[in-house]
Amino acid sequence: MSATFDRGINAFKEVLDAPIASFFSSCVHCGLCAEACLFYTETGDPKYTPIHKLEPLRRAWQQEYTLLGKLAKLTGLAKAVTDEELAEWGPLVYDSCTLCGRCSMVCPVGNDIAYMVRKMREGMSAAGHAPEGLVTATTRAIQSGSPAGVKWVTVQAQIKRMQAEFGIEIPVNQENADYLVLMSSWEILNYPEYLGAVGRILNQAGATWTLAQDAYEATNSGIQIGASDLARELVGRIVGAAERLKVKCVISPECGHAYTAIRWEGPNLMGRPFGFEVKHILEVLDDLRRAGRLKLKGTLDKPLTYHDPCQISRRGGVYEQPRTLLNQLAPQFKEMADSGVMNWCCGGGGGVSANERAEPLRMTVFKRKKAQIEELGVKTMVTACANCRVVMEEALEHYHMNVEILGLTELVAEHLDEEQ
Amino acid sequence: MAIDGPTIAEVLRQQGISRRGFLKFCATTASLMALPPSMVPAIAAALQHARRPSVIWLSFQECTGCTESLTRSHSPSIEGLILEQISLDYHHTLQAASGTAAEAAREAAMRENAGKYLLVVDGSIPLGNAGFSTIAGISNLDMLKETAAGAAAVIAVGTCAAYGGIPAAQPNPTGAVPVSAIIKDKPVLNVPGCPPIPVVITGVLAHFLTFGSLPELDALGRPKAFYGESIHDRCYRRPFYDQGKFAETFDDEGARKGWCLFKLGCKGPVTYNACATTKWNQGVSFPIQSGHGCIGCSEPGFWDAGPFYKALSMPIGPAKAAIGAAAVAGLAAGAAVALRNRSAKKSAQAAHQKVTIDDLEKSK
Amino acid sequence: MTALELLTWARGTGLSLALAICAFGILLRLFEIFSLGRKADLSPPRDASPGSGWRTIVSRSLPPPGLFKRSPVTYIGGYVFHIGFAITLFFFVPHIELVRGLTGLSWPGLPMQVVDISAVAAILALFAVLASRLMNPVKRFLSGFQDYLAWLLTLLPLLTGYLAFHHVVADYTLMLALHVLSVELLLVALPFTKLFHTVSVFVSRWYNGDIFGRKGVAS
Amino acid sequence: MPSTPADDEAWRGNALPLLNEIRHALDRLLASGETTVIDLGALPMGPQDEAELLAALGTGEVDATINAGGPSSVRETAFHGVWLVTHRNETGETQARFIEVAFVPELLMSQREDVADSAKALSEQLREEQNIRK
Repeated sequence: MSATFDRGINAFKEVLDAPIASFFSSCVHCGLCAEACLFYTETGDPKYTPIHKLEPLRRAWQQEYTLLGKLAKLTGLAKAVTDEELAEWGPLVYDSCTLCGRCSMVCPVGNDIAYMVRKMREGMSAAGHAPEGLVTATTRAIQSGSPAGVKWVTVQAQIKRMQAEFGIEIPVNQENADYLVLMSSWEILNYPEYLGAVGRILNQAGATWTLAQDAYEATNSGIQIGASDLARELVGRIVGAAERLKVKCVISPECGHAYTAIRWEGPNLMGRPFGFEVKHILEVLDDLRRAGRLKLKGTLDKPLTYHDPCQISRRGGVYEQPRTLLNQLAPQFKEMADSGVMNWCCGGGGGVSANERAEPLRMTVFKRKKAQIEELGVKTMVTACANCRVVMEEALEHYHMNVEILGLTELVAEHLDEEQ
Repeated sequence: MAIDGPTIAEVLRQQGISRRGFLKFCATTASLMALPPSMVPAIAAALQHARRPSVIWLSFQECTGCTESLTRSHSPSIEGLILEQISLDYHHTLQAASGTAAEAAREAAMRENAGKYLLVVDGSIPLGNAGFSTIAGISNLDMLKETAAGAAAVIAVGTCAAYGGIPAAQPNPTGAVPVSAIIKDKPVLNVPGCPPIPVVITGVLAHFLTFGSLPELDALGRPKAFYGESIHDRCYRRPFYDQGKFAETFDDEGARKGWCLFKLGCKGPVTYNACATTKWNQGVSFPIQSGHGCIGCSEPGFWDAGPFYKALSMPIGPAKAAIGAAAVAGLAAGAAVALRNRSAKKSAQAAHQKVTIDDLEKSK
Repeated sequence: MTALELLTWARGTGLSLALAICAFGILLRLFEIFSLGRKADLSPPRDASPGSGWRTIVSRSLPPPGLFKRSPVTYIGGYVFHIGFAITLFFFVPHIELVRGLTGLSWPGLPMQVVDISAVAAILALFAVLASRLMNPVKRFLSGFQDYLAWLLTLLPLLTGYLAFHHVVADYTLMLALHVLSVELLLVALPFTKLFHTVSVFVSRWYNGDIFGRKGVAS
Repeated sequence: MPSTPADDEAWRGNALPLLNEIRHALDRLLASGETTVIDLGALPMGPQDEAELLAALGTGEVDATINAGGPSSVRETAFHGVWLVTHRNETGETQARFIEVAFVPELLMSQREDVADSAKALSEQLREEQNIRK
């Protein structure tokens, strides 16, 4: 088998639903979504207008599911969607949209454009128009368990390192634990401190937790590329492990799309509600804090700001928790002009960071974040998404900016009052 | 019948009327013709040369209301004076002669004043069947054509003669048509109204009498001086319309306070006539002043233009029934489209082939 | 055909036809939309959320932070047009009478001067947004025949209504007839063009608010 | 004048603009001697309008009656130069009403033709008398 145009169109027909039909019916081409999209604001190119990225999907809807559109197609007044057209739209759908959903927040008629781009990618990938980088990442994720090809041996090495560094026990495949801890490939490779931090925090809180040998990777390339069948397989591994180990809660790591994949898409991909909870690590930290099980001391007394990862704040609803923690830990914490649910994306979400073709564009649109950082004049930025962190560190390097980025969980772990 | 007799000024003078009396006559005539007072010298000059015209009045499918209106015009008066100045040679309601003698009078007037007499018509003309309306065995159509042939001009008095009127209302059983539908080679002046304001009738006659020609007409053949503005524009209740104060019923507070009658169906905004200024019964009042909305009786098609008591902006067709029927059709068509959409989506889902990592690229 | 006869047709047969097509079209379009269905979301929603579908139906009428400054013409033009149009449509006494004639419902109107100003404001706003559509690179890029058609179909009733009210260009009867006919054109086109957003906006805003709301975000 | 219960302003909405027009006419009369005639029958008058107008104008020094084709009254209002001219027919019915802004209303003056007639008539009369005396 292989990707074909017909499979793509068939996927369009499958994903088109009442919300999308109402969104397309409502659009009046006011252009406001462009003003909310950093791919337009940073390039000035109208082709990056979010609603325009959906044009083939809109035409497919009109011609398949509306009477007038069907008549127009039958009478030759409207031309059918072609494979060439889908190919042309590939870069718009994959390179210039991070599924950040900022456009969905501003559209005056209420169109959830990110919702539609996510659905459109189902057809784009089925028709073989997903970018090379994402195809590679997805293939690796299915084959090896990680989009970066990280294998369990690597995780084991990091477990040993963390156990040695912090003198903690890191349980693996433990049944009946409170929490199943997951990681993203970035954390395993670049920020293994996350594992140590989570371990120390959960230990201090007296919670039981575990890693799972067959489900350590939280990210889900299937969602980014827009292939629900593959996304289901990936999320199924986590669900299988959580159910086998009978954990109460699965902790999504500091990764935006992982959270969306497990928390919001997971049950829908599996076709059933889960018997366990899914929480982002920030939610867990906040739960522990409220329960008085998170004891902190000292502060990081320098000017810093918080970068909201789109999938965690705007698309995930976790925006108050990091602020509560930062207000406690960082007396000089300052908000960026657009923060919380109206934050600007790092430019690398939604699979864009895995797509080498998009790299120059990703660097261009980082100018927005750059301006936000410069406006505040801070040299430290905290975030809660390893992907944002990698993308921004690369871009900061590119722009020769001397700004450090910290993971919020590590920051919390560094201020644990471990004497108590 | 003396078309070549003395001028009107001479007649008045012979009657012992002074120049001062003549000027008074001119001033009242100007007012009657709805001309500005500055026109008085021109009227005076014209009347020096104007001669009594011969008038033939034909009544077809009508109710005699127009004649009633004219004769009820407070004679003796300026209208009376005007009528004294014309030679009404044929009017089968008013004339003493009847039968053959009456027709002989008409024929004589036509012969003696060929090309100079004025033809006044009230009532519409049935084209359906000549027998629907005849006078002296002559069909209305034939009599109109015959009499109009030698006329200087034709004045269609009343909405029936001007636009067909009530006889032409749907389904128009007699095939009634207005004068203008038949007479194409003569100037036809319309004085619509059901009935027309009497002074408007005499005003038009006065104009012809004074200047020997017809006044300036609008696109519907009406003299602009009387029909140039809508009732609504000249209505003393207009400020209430602008303020949004309306009578809701004929006996509510608003009605007592004399508020606008728009909501009670007043057709003043689309009716062009002089009622609001000239008024009726010697300038005493007009329908709106008496508390009833204008029914638009001087407009073509007023009889089929919707109920008198429905506001002008209200729908007059079977809108509710149409919406109801359309809703049923919409539900049916919608259900059909919905079924079709659902099955299309279902078959797309059935046609779904599971995507594997080997399906992410097209085969080379 | 005289102006009054045209008006009579427009108020009678014309209006009935237009309303029927409009009602038929709206139902058809709603069926088209809803028949595509929506899978039940199996992910557990947040217990307490500041957002919801109903909330977004209202809240999307306000500009989100920062956007007003980026696109003032769109917002000011949009507000002035929609509010001016709504006042003209719903508070001009003859229009209320029309609704009363159809539904029996009525409410107090506003003085004509207020309606007049609203109509002028709405017309000017329409021209402002047209200028913006022609000059703003994004809008010009996005716009096609349908966008300009919707603009024209919206302008005509306002313009003819204004001209009729002020007795200019043609006599009141003819202008009123043209006004009613232009409204009928608008009604016929409404379900099948972008004008359908007048109906679907409530649906799309609700979905948006619902999607965000279950995740704990007020959108 | 029909009596109406209303005392709202719109019932006499036309009196004020008319008074303004009369004021401008007086200015023109003073400046250039131009006279102005306003036909009250050509104005949309509310039930109270005319009474209101007449009350505002008041009664002046001159009240003349012309007997020509029925009695016409020519009355100066309280404002000099503003005349109310009412034409009636032989039976006393009002035929037309004018406001005339002039030093003397046209109709009050003897007309040249009538004067000529009168001169002729007087000469005639004198001749006859002389003949009688002879």
